[in-house]
Amino acid sequence: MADLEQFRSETRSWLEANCPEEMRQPVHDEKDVYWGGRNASFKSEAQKQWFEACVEKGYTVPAWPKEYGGGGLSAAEAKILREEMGRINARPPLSSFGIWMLGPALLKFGTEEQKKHYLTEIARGEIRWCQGYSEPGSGSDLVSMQTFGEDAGDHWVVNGQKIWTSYADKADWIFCLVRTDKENKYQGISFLLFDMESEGVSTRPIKLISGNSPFCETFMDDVKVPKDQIVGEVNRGWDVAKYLLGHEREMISATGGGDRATSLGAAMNRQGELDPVLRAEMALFDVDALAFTAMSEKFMDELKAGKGHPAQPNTMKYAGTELNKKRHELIMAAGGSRSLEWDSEETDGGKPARSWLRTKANSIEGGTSEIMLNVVAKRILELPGA
Amino acid sequence: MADLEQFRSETRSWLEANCPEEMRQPVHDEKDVYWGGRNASFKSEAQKQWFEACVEKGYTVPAWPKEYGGGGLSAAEAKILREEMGRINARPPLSSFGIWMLGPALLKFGTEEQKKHYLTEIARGEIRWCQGYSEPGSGSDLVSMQTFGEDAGDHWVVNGQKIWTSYADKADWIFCLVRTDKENKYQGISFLLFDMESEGVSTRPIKLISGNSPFCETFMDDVKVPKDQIVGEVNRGWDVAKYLLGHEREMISATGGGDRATSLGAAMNRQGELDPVLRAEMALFDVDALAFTAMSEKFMDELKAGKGHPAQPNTMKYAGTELNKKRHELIMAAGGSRSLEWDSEETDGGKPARSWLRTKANSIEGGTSEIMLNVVAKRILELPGA
Amino acid sequence: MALYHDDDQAMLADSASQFMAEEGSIAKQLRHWRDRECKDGFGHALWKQFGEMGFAGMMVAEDDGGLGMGNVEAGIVLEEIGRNLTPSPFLTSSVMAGTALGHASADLKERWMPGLVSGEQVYAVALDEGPKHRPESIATRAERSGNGFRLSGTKDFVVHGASADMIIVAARTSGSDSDENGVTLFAVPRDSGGMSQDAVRLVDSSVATHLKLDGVELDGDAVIGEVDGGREVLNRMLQAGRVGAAAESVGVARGAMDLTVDYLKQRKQFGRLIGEFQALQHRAAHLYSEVEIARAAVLKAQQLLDAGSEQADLMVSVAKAKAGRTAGLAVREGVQMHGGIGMTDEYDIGLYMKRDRALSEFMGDAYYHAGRVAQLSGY
Amino acid sequence: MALYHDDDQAMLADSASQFMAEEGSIAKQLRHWRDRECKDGFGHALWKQFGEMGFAGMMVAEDDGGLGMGNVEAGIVLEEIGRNLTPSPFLTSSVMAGTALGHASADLKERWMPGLVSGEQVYAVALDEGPKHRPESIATRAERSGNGFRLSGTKDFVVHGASADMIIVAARTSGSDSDENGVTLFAVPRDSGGMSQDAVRLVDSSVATHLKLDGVELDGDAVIGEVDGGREVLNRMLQAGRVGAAAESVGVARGAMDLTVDYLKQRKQFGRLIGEFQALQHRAAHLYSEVEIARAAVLKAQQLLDAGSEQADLMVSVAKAKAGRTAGLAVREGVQMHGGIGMTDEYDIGLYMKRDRALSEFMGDAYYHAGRVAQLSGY
Repeated sequence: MADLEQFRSETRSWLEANCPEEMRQPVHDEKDVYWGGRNASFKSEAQKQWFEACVEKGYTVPAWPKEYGGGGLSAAEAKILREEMGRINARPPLSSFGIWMLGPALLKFGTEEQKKHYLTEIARGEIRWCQGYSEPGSGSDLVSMQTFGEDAGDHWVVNGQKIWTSYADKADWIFCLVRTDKENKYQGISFLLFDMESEGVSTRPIKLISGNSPFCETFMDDVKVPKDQIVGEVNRGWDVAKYLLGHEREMISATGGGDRATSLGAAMNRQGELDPVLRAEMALFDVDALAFTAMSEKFMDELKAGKGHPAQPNTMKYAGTELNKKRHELIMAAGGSRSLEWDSEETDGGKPARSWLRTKANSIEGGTSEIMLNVVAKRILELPGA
Repeated sequence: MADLEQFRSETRSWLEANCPEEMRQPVHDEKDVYWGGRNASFKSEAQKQWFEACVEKGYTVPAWPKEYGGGGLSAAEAKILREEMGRINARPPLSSFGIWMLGPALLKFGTEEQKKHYLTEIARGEIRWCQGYSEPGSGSDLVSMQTFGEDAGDHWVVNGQKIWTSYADKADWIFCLVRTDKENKYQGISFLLFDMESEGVSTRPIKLISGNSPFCETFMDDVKVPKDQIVGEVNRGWDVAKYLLGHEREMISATGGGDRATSLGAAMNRQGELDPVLRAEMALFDVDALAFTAMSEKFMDELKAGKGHPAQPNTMKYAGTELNKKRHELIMAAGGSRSLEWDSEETDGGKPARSWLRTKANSIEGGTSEIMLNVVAKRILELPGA
Repeated sequence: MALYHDDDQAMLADSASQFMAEEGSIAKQLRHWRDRECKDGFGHALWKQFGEMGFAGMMVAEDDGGLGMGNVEAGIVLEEIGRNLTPSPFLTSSVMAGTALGHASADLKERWMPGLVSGEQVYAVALDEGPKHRPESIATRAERSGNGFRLSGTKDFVVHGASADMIIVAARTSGSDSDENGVTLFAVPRDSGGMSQDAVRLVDSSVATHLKLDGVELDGDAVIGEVDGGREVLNRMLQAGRVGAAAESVGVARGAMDLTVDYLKQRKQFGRLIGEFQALQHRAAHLYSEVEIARAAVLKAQQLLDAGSEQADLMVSVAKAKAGRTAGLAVREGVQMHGGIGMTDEYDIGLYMKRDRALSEFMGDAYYHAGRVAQLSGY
Repeated sequence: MALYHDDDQAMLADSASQFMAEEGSIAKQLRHWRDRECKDGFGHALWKQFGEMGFAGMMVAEDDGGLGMGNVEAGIVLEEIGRNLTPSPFLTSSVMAGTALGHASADLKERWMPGLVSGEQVYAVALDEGPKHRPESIATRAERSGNGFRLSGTKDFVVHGASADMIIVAARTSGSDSDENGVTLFAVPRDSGGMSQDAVRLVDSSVATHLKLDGVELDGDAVIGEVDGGREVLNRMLQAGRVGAAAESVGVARGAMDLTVDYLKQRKQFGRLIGEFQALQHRAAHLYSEVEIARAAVLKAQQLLDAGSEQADLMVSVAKAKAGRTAGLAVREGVQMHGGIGMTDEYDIGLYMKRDRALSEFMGDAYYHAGRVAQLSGY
């Protein structure tokens, strides 16, 4: 305990010295987030300074081992760092799918060589990763994927198409599920890594209803992938994918609660008196939202303690995303005609409407609500049948 | 049109002369309803007088042909009679499953002899009927019934058990679905009629959560049923049953709307100020309820005109019963602790609570909400699959 | 009156359905104009076709050159507009302004009716004065000035205001903001000095304005109906607008439902059509039930309104609330059941979601109208 | 503090679970007493066992002979009570009266604590003054009379009032009905002259009374806490009662859900277990999710209350509302999924529905508490 208190005071001093004032403000838009990668540029000197200070301490990935560019912090220390960063509203120095997704998979399934190489790149923000899971024909039914990697001796030749690859047009490398055995459904998939600049890779952004294009279609046309660019064993990529999907749901569950933690009605910027029926709907929503916040906290506490049912993240993801959609429906209702505006200055370019539309993906991406309910029915309630 | 106006004024005079003042009040409880039958007795002289006047005119079943004891009225005339009775709040002179259910089946499937015999008995309130459809193992899956009628030459020998036979302990005869062929699922069922005083028939009332026992279990132990006591052909009873089920849903849809026609919030007898959140919930409910009332009206109008999808009664039954359950939830909430009382005088013996519990059966009896949704999905939306 | 369309109405429905599917389709109209960032948010050519078809002036009395039809008939056209997401000034011009002008002087009618009937002119209404619909309270002032009036105030959510040749403005000629009396309606021509508009594109690609009246001078003959007695005409305009928006919402709900049910019959997952999954079947069947209820409620409200019934006001609010909630359910279920592609701009289902949002807000959302139902029911 | 039961609490949960399943089961208690039309609505023998187990006085301070436990621990017992529908005066006596008496004078404690701890006495609370819970307003009057007070007024929904040896009555010693100050709590012995009760059986077979105070004379030492300053103790009693009722509701929800999920695994229709039907699976999974959320909310509220946090009040209302709504969902889904037999008295699921109704109403329903959440959040 004494050690932890010392760590806290050291952390506080270090943050005081290294986190610029400008980096102690909420993230307003996409540009305030530094994603790293080959083509990255800093938005400001302060952003650069803060990133570099963190890289030096390993604080872009505080809990990863030091030898892979991490901070080597214990869980308790990492929590203190989070708390102290939260206290001063410090922005994350680096965001990336490498940190959130590939990293955890490599830590569990990667070879020592891979960890050294890829994790360090991620920690230092050198390579920006994207994810190649879904295909047009395989949404919830992920395992029906068709993208095929043909064995060509020392490499695979990959052909196919991925969809919903986040920021594929800006990413340097992709981690990608590829079928390497057409006979075996689950045990015929491999988890491959390759450079997006490889010959035969092309991307096309997908325009969403929110007007943004954070996702791409990615096409692979005779792409050569060396045999050592695989995580886990050949044809056992589904294990890696499942682990990552679980991790993703856990992450969505654990971190998605940001703005759900507060009372909607209290947080809302209202003009005039609230319609009494809308007020009642908000009150009933706030009961749900505040109760869910307690469940988030309980979930995190149980996770740390190794308690709780392993399928619980599915419940969390279901309830959390459905609530978030409803929250934004109510925000739109409270905002009235003003919140309908699509590109006005007063709405900061249609933020309420675009955010509202964005939330509709919450219950689709990372496993639909329907899939979550299936899993809860089967694995927690142990209901019979297919 | 002139004829109808004349009919209206004649009807008005006839009602004036024949419907006693006492019979022009809302039905307060079960005893205010005359069900007829061998053991029936009138609650009052007025009830008897009104019943007998109606029997004479055929107005217990105004639209049935005169030769079967009906009033022989056209649809337009029957509507006028309904309207005129409604105008003075006249009670129905006779209620019975014979009128609502067996009658329509006999009119469609019965022989001339059967019609003469049974319909006249029903119209004159001489025989009270009950319905033998469900069995303990076959709820929604009606066709899986096990009660078996063995062919013994000039009669069947029936063995088995029925459940949910309404007022079987008070009924004189039963119309009953019996399996007469074990090989054919649908085409192995016959629609039999028999006397509840037949040897081997016994009943046991089922106590419900509302504290009442309107239903029975009915046991058949080597019951002999003469061969002429069948409606429709042997092994084609499912056609009769399906027709009746459709008719039942139509009836529930069409008549169940009684107290739904009014605004809940307006109708409620409230003490003190209404809680604002409860008020909002009531307001949203009233939107649904008043909208549904419009659908009821549209449905009835379309029915009369032969328009509308034949599976529409399933929609009506689903929406109407779910709404009625919600209505009573809100009535209970508005009534607060007073409405929790189970047998106090102030609540007329726990009327709010018992009615509330009674409504829970609405979405089960006559086809569950789940079955209704299945049917709508298949027959109206034409969705694929089992 | 039977609660279904009579033969004439059924014929109208057929022709409106065919016309809108052919000429007013999403590809031809909504996407076309949206992708060109059209300043009007709709096509004038189509609006003239509305005139040729007789739709534009359908609610205008026959004496004034129209077809003298009612809210039921306008609702038929609006339901088809909703199904096809057809952008047009029909609701603000033909239904709302048309209803109000029906109560105007002969001079005003002469000035504005021909352009409406022919579809050559576009009219808008300026009622809201904040982000939520609260027409009980009107703060915009109209002071006597010479023979006429001088209008000052601001209005929001003036749909098609930027394209409008004339805007009907509700202003206060006496009393305080929330007084029942003292309201007057004005037909304000687009070029009136002192009127300025700030156009904003909305989520559904329509264009509305924030309107500013900075001492707008109007002749006395710009008054629709009676000075200080405009509340009644305003209410009629509101009722027509509300039940019209409700009819369009039912169309949006049906369009979204149809798209979705079709998708359930095509999309395969886990080796089965997703329409085979019972959970989706039940949700689709529930949605169907809600849509049928909303349709009936809207038709009932239209009939009551056309019959001049006292119950019309209550039923109009029921219809607007129910249709809005139902369309909301339809588009949410639609997007969710479409899965990932439902989030893409390429598929139409998202367009239904956007239109529903704007339409539900227009002339009062479901919360507002549920509150009105409670009030009108005495609780 | 981690948001799950610590080791001691987990042990308590085990023993409470075992005790309630064995001694407090539906067959042994609820049905037993109900079918005998017991005037108390619960069994005194079981209540003494609560005393022997240490449950009855678990919230009483160790100095006063109890276990000095908090709302988390009481909630553990209440959740098991809820799961088994065990009728007992635990919530009114141990939790509510126990909380209030903790703030009483040494004399009052000496008089009432031993009987509570041993389970030999039963206490009730008289707060509501109409069919809905509105403790902000208290009309019952207590006027100075000699050294003591004279109470007049009526109270409703006094659960276990008919069996109570002492009833805690909230009365007004000054100010007007809805004043924050001027409230005083009294410990009124059962045999007090001028107090009469009209006992009514409720839907869940418990017995409550309408209580009449017709000039009830009490000594000054019957006052719990300060004269005119009873609001704070009242609030503590309310919070304990609300979060306790919420915990019991979670138990009811779990009990109903477990029964139903079991049934889904046994009942066959159309040749399949009904638990195979996806529509029912999704509804069951949704219910599970709601129950988990309600449990977490209740535990959070209990912890905040035990820690004396300022956020406790808000979270207690969240917990009461969420638990009530969840239990309501659980019993409605339970009865519906049981089908016809769910309507019979023979099956237990209907008993859960009845208990939920009474419990949700007790100490304020979900609508009341949602309104409080809005108020406490400043809107």
